[in-house]
Amino acid sequence: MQLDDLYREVIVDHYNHPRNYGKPEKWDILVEGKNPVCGDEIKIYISVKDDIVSDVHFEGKGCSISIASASVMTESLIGKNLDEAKLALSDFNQILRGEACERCEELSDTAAFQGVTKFPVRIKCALLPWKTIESAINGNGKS
Amino acid sequence: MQLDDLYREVIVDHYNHPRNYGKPEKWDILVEGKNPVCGDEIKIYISVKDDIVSDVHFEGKGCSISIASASVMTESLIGKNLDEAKLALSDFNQILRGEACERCEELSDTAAFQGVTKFPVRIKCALLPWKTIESAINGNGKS
Amino acid sequence: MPLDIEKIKSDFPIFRNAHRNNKPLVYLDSAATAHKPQCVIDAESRFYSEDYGTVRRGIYFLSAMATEKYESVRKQIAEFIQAGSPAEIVYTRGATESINLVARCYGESQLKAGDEIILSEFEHHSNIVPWLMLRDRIGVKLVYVRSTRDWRFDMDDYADKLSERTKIVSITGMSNVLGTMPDLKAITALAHAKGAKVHIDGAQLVPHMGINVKFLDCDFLSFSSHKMLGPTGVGVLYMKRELGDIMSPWQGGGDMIEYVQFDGFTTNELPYKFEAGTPNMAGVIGFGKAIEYINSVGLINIMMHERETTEYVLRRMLETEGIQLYGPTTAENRGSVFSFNYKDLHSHDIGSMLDFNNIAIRAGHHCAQPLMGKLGVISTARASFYLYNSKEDVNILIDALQQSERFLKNAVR
Amino acid sequence: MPLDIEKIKSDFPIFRNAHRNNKPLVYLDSAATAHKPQCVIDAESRFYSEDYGTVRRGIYFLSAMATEKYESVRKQIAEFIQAGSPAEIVYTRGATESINLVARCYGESQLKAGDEIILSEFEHHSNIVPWLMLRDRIGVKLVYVRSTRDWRFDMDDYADKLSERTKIVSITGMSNVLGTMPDLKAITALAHAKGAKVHIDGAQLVPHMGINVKFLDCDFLSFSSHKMLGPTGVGVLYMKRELGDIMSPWQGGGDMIEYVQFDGFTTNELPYKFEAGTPNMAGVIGFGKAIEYINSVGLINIMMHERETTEYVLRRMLETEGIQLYGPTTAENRGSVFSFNYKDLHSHDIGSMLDFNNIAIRAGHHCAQPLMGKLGVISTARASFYLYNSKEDVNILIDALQQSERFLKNAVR
Ligand SMILES: Cc1ncc(COP(=O)(O)O)c(C=O)c1O
Ligand SMILES: Cc1ncc(COP(=O)(O)O)c(C=O)c1O
Repeated sequence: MQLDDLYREVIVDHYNHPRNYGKPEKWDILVEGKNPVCGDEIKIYISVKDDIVSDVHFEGKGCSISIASASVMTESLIGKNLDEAKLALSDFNQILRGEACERCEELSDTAAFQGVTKFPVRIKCALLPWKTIESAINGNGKS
Repeated sequence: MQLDDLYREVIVDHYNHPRNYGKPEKWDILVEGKNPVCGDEIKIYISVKDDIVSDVHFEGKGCSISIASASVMTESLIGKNLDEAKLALSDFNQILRGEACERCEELSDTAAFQGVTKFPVRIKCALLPWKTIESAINGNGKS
Repeated sequence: MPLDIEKIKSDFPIFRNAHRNNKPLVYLDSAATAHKPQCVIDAESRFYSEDYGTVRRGIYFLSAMATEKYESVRKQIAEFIQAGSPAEIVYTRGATESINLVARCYGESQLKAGDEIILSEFEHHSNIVPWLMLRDRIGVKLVYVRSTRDWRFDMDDYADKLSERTKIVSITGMSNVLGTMPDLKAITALAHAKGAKVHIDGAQLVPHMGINVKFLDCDFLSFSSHKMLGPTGVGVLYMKRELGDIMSPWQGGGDMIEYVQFDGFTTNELPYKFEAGTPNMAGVIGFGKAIEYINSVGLINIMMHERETTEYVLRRMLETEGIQLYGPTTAENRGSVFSFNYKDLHSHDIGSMLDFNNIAIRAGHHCAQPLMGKLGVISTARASFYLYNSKEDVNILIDALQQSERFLKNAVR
Repeated sequence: MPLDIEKIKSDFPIFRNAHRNNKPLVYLDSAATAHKPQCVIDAESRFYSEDYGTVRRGIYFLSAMATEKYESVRKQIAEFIQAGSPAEIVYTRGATESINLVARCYGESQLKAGDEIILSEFEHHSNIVPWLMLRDRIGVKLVYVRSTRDWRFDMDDYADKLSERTKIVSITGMSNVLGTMPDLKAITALAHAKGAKVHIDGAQLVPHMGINVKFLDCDFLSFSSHKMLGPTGVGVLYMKRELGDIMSPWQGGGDMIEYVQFDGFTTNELPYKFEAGTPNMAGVIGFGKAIEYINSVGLINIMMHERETTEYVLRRMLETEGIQLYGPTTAENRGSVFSFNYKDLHSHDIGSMLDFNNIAIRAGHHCAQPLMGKLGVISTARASFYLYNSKEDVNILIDALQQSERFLKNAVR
């Protein structure tokens, strides 16, 4: 077990330079999530155009893993239609359960989170953004 | 540790032939005691004349140790005045605490209970009659 | 497969160590508590020596490992009793705490004055007093199902007493005094037909027969680790998930909460909602090993062995003059626990006499005073058997009994 | 006498066994749970292997021996905290259960709507949530004493808030987040002058400083075995005898009763009134050994060692650029537990980075969410020390912290 397993280069990069961070001027759906164990909080702003996720931004407090995970998530979802987004979500859950994932080559930034599975306490950190957006993808967000 | 320590000849004798057993025709004080752990029950009938314990009888259900203890107690108390009875009570408590007792030679039947101290669960059995009569000696019995 | 008792005994260090007066230990009090195989003892020591850390809270290796082990036992337990999910398994101190939890957290939040709770006359104090306390607080009514004349659970009486007012039926799976095993499947089905919930006191049943909560469809189940080869201070409450959700929380404190503010709190998800404070981690891990050991011997083999023991004990006790046996006299639906008296000896004297032969039995009311009243005695002697007991143990018991009476009665004559 | 840390470490097998990546374990989470010396581990194993039997109930040798050992630990505990009698010592699962017991059994039976309970802002969830639950049930009011700006207990604010309405004051002896130690003697005296009872949450205090309940004259005291070198699943509630007598019982079941009938029961004498069901016998016996170990090292030596450690940690933390320490910055009336953050790293990242160096610290809200709010953070890292920690451990911590930041921040730049 190596520290590098947890802090892959990709993760450290996204943590130090989070993509799509901050509150956008407008959005269609806002979802919020919390992790009571460490007090982390996240807000995710989603825009949808013609059934395509046209934009995702996020704000919040969190550890490197949850920030990086959110950052990677925004990049991975933008441009996807609803079905593709659902697929990405289930892929990520699969990776975090430590299961093999066929599409992982394609999702290279997402795949970097594989190492997190060796650190059970941190899995929740990585999942927070994805758990939070789940309701929006299933249509329960408030706009 | 020998079984004989618990079942001294004196004890077995008193158990098989309890002295002063049964309800007398009249009495001055009646006290009742119970041991919730084993369900044992005892009734003690006491007569007092000119500040002397003139008679003690008992009835009840109990194991050999508590029956023998009650039997020995009746014999030991009859004829004593109040102060002597209190002394006998404290002697018995002393013996059951496993402490040395100067007067033990005199109280030979009482002293047979020394062996009970090696069997902590049975101490309560031996003490039941004496605990029960305590209140009467202190003047709280109902007549 | 018949059990190799010598082999099994050798797994339990107590049988090597507890000789007295040159006599090996004949342990006939497993209904009170069971002895531990070496692997259980070692599991606890190893946990403390190599892997110890707090569960659920820490971010470091020891804590993560401890959490994993601790939670994996929950899965083991769920499988052992066929629960739907580990979330339905709550760790407690023992069966007693489990029953109190149901009475408090389900009883207080879901029942109201006038509602009825059905118990049997066989119940252990731990399955009576919590309900009496609930009655004293909210005014429910306790109704007791009679026993039949051959000391079975009276199904007709139960059917009569069951009504729309019945909200909880709480019944022992096996009497710790008489060995009686009520028909839990039928009891549960009848209760459900009236809309009542069913709690099973599995303290005696589960160690000896296991249980299948899915098959029975019971709503709650309580049992203790220490009676099934595991460490002390650990018990289980199984509850159906949807019931756990509506119940009020048990104790307040760390881990059972989601958020706490100075003026309010929200509860954690199941099963943590009912687990406040640092738990008995080492005990739980040892309990996992105990279940593993039972599985490796094979529950079915244990059951068959105890069935044989039961038949043998019944035969010997019924044929021995002077033994007064209480409880069912046939082995059907009966556990290997036997209450008896011998001639006119007091149970305490029997206990002490046998103890001198290094035979450990129980004497007293067995935490079932109301049942003693029904039996018309103030106390009984009780011998109970488990996987490590042989037929030879039965013979030693009966022989020693007969000697005892001679000793106590003839000594001075 | 200064402690020989190498010698002490060698008493704890975990330090021999938990090396990782060739690095020895630096355990800085004793405020969560402490490790166990070999003698404690052995005491439990030996009990199971040689002397195991149920307590209080059996008439045979093993049971009598077990009872004697189990009850002798009660005497040891009474002496350790200077209680008047073993009857004032109730065994629980841990501090959390102890506090719940007070809130339920004293709170529900003696308090009424409108009565006030005073807590501090430093309290652990386990000393908040039980009182919130009591409030929700009977309508008492919770009042929190502020902390001063240097994170001490604000005596003035306390004196202001204390009134005839105050019925219970429940205060931690040592904050598990900040190390703050309120003046318990003064707090108790003031409370008693108003007729309020005082409960001390000694979970952190007792393992490190001991306590003298006679001197303090507090009414209740809670603490846990597992934080003071003992087994998991054992705790203590000390209560003044006359309070124990008027409180309602806790759980119902075996041993807490005197008589049970189908329609009522009477309770046993203290302390058994509060101890239903088969207890954690092995845990209690191990706890006795832990107290023996602490006594043999000498509580005063442990205190002096921790005082030195505290001074050293404070110096190092305050001089190290980027460490933000929360809590008192002087060693007076302060325990050796230190919450901090480092630069802009999240506490979880600090925890993981240190874990890679086999340094175990805690990260999160430490079961004190309300206090986190006061500190204005969502979480902190926390290092806590005990008798087996050396100054070298402090140096390793600070060095590793500094490396961590370089790793996480510079890795990609
Ligand atoms: C039938 C029954 N129920 C409940 C209990 C209580 O179990 P425990 O003492 O482990 O809490 C026992 C054992 O004493 C029992 O035999
Ligand atoms: C101050 C304080 N109170 C109470 C507790 C609860 O102790 P336990 O988890 O052992 O019940 C703790 C420890 O977690 C604590 O630090």
